[in-house]
Amino acid sequence: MGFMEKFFGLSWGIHPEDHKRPAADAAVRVMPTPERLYVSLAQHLGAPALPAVLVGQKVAKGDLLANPRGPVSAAIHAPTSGLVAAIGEIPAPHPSGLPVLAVTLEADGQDAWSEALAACADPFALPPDEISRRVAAAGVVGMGGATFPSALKLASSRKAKVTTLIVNGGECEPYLSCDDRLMRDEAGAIVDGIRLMLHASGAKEAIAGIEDNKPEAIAAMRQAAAVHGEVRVCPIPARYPLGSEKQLILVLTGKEIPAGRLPGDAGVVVHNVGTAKAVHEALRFGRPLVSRLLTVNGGAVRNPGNIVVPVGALVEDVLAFAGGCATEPARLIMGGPMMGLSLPHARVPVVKGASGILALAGAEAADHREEACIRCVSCVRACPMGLLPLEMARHVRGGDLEGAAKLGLRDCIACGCCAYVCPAHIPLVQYFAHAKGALAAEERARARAGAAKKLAQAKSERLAREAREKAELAARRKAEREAARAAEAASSARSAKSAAAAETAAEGTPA
Amino acid sequence: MIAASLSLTILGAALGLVLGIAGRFLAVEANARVAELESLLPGTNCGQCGFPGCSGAAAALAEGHAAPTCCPPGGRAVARALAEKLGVSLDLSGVDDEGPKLAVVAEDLCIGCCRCVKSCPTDAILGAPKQIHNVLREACTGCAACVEQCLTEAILIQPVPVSLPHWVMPRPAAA
Amino acid sequence: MSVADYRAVRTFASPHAHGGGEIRRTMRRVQLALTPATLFGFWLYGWPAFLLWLITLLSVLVFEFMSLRLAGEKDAGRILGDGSALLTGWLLAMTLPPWSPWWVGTLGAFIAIVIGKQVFGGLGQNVFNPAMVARVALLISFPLQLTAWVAPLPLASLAAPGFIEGLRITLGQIPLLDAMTSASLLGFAKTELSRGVGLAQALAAGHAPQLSWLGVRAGSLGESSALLILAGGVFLLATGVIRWQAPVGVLAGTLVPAIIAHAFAPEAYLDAGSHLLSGALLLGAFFIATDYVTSPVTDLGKLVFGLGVGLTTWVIRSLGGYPEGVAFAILFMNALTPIIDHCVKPRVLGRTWSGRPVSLAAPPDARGGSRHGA
Amino acid sequence: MSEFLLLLISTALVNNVVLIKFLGLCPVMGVSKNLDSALGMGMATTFVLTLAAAASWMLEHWLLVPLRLEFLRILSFILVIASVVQFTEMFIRKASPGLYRSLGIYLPLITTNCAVLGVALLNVQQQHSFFWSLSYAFGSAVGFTLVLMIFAGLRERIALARVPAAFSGAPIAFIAISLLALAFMGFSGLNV
Repeated sequence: MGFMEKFFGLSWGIHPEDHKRPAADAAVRVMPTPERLYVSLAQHLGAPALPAVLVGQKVAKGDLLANPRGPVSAAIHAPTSGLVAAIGEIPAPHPSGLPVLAVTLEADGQDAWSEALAACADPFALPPDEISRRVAAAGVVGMGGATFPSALKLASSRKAKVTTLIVNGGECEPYLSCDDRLMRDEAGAIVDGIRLMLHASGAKEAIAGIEDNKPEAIAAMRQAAAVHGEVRVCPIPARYPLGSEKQLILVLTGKEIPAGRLPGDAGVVVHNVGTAKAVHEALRFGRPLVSRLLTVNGGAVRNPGNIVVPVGALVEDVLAFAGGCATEPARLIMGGPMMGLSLPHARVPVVKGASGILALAGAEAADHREEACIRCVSCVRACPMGLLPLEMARHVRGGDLEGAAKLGLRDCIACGCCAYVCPAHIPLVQYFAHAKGALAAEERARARAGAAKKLAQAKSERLAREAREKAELAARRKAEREAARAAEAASSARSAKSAAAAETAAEGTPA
Repeated sequence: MIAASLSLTILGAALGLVLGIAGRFLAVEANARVAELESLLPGTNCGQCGFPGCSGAAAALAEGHAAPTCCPPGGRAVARALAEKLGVSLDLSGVDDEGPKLAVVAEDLCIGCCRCVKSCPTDAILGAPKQIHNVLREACTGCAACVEQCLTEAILIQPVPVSLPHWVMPRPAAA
Repeated sequence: MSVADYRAVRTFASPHAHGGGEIRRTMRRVQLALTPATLFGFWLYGWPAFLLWLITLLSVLVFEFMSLRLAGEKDAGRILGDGSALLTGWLLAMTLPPWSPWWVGTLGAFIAIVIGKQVFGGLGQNVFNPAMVARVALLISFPLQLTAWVAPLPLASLAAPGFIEGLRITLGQIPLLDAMTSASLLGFAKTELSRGVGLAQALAAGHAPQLSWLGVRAGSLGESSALLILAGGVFLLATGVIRWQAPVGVLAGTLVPAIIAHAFAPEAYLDAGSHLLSGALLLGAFFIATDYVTSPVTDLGKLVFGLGVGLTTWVIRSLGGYPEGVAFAILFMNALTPIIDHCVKPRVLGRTWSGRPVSLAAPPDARGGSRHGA
Repeated sequence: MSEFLLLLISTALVNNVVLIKFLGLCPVMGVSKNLDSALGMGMATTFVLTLAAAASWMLEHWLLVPLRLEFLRILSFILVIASVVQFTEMFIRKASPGLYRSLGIYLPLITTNCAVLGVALLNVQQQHSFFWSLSYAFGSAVGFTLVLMIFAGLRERIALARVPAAFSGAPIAFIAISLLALAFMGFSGLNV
């Protein structure tokens, strides 16, 4: 295989300790629905969904809670049956701890599926657009963490005439094993989902890239895909960040996606194995995405493993179900240790994109106590994008955000390789995240200023127009007045004349 | 003596002639710069810089009477753009840019006099006589032109509240 | 234990894992790699060499500590522990004549740490290699002391100074006798050439210092044993502390012109072996040109940097006024490093070398193979 | 040809106009904040230096010497240099407004750049022929540009370094250029 040599010719990426094993081998547990669920309305990339229920309304499991708003958005469904207790702000599963709008569900304990769900015996008979529509109706989003609405991706890949569907079974983040577990346990469902996505996107073949540290998953997927020629399982070397879209495409197809373009432009589209499973569920059983398999792991967790969790369950409850914590966690993370979000506290809800909940014990959690950069260029060698992290951080540190942008800040995928290898413990990703945020804020300010300038111009034009109109009006009035006066004068003159005439006449008449 | 003065005079005259001709051919019109500078300013004519409107500020900048940091609503972004256009180095330490600002009407104080509505350069204040006025978030630039107009001091300039998509990761604390 | 009490103490940015690399470990490894050549130097030049080394290292630590304190650093002790200052002092000591008086080491330490490093802001902020700054400043200020080489007097030999005598030499109480001093090969060749004596005749005359890989010859404290320095360099390469580009560049940059020039005019130009085995070329190639802080960031840049150092060294040695040019060459290329970094950047994935997005039509191999350059 | 090359190396590296002769320090300190404007300044100075050397040679040999007006040398040289600089300024302003702005006050100040007058006077003093004068001026200008570029690169790095407050700005720039001069001293005595 040509791409293998190409891969080994490259030197980017890192080999972190994976910490996957005890958790990956444990059987999947299903978490019972907790009493209250907090279903966030911003669980996907794009605009938050618009609530479609009222407080006090009774819903069944799988009923629509919120409609997508705008072109990039996704529907949200009830993870269990019960009562809508509130629609309001709750802390978001995000480092900032800022509020997010959410629907609070009070579970009735029945967990009864909605009657309205339509199963489909032969979804391959459906036209591709119908499949995309149903996937959209089921609120499926990318399960790898990016949470891009999947239906949109399927429809646009059809438009872009995509030929290859890449299924991401890389799961290169340490600690996480939910995709591994899913592939081992439900390879058949995944392969079915892949074939449905092939049908919907119009791609000819599917390549499932699975890292070679998951031999069981590779075997299971190979077995499930054996009867379907269009689905190929392709082991890839275990290396972080191979699960990243651009890197995965490069390794599997040798194609390099141009900066600022989408994989679709190169005839490729990437979906996660979890998404394939969700598509399968949506099409075969009409079931929307209301729960997900996630990994609970980390040194502080007493009983690590993979758990099926309803969307909206609190992290606190999930950890408690997993057996609680053996020690005080030093850090709570949603997602993997490389790119996951640190949580402000445990009372935040699980969202569709949460691939893991990690409670790291003291020694595991990297504490970036920054020392001076010695320019050892470990970060340059680790960077999968070919950037110069040390130079970018130096510019951000010095306040020169534009300089950092010129060095390629916008190409950074925030994979964290640089900060992972940095011997000076510099929080490089934090520098970049800060700079990206600050640049975006500047961009917004510029757009705002442009809009304000237009408004100000509009106002001054309006004022000028009003003044002109007023002047014109005044002039017209004046003209009218004068005309009136002139007329009056004329008439008065006339009347005076006539009066005079009358007078003279009167005078003429003998008194 | 005569040779000395004569030769220097001729030399000077000749060089002056050459430069005069070159100046004719290589002339650059100066007015374009004022327009360029004005296009970088917010254009709201709020007057916080102390010059008569943004065009006045642009003229002052072009003549070097104003510093690139003269525009408070523009913040660092405008200051940087101006400095780049002017080709001067910039000391941003004097600019207090606490992020975008917004005018907020205190509803219990507003008497609905409509004075602020007229003063707003971007028509961002909605209101009818005798009714509580409201500020359109999207259109308000936080220029504070309305604050002085208000008789009851009901208008406050506040930072735009941070929302989740607009959150900026804090800079790492200095080592 | 409940996680309900958990509160993040601050905003943690990803990644939440770390590979465990440490600056001090890197510094330790370099020091370890220097050890064999240093011990050999002690044996070769006796107690004065050891005392000079000790004084230089102690001075370096004192100056570093004082500078950090003056800069308002509260945790100066911890920063001192990263070993970077120690390494600077060590490298400086390696390049000094072994019987130099104590003040050469102390003054050198002051120049290296204070002027070469701390005024720029400390570790990682300097643009010139501190040890080389000190070495060059000393050479220009005190040419006599800095070229007073001694013939090797191994510790075991009868003529070797004892500890007390060594101490007195280092303290400057015993002036170096002419009989003890000996020219380094490069210095000798330069003097002979300037006297109009051809090299073949000069080197055949018998009083030329002998060259061997083992390095029993006159020279600086740590530069004499080519074999041990090479071993240290290979150790650093094997542990991944340094990359091959800079050392190979330096060696190629000096040896290739040396071979060519020697082939055309053996009378006027030394052969490649003399260039390699005499002076600080190997030390410079493996330990100084590979300094992270003052060399370019990309592999291609490091190669260019190395070639520049090598070529400049050869030019200064063969054509210039100084017999040895490694230190000057390194300072010169240090100065060029920002420009090299400006010109040589890695290719960003999805972009061409010039920074535009790649086109989809061309296959990736047509755009120049591996992403990280040479 | 090879003589010309040797002269170039000797004037650019060995007898560098800035680091060894200490001429033209004002623009070196002033226009070395970033690489692009340093390159622009270097090119402008190269142009002025070469042209002024040619003009002053003609002035010296065709006017001052025949008329025995050597005492007017400095005066008339300054006159010529000033006109060349004025011309360059007009040209740059027209051709590259961005460069014109980034060079700022330092562009007209090339007039008082002692390297320009110094090289013209050295040419006279050392009785160079016309082409030798040109080459000498060009070599010096290349050396000037080289130092300006190197120094600009260094300053771009130092600008973002954590230099202690007492040393930031001009002090650290002077320290850096002194260390650069140390490096250039290695070329002294280069036999070319």
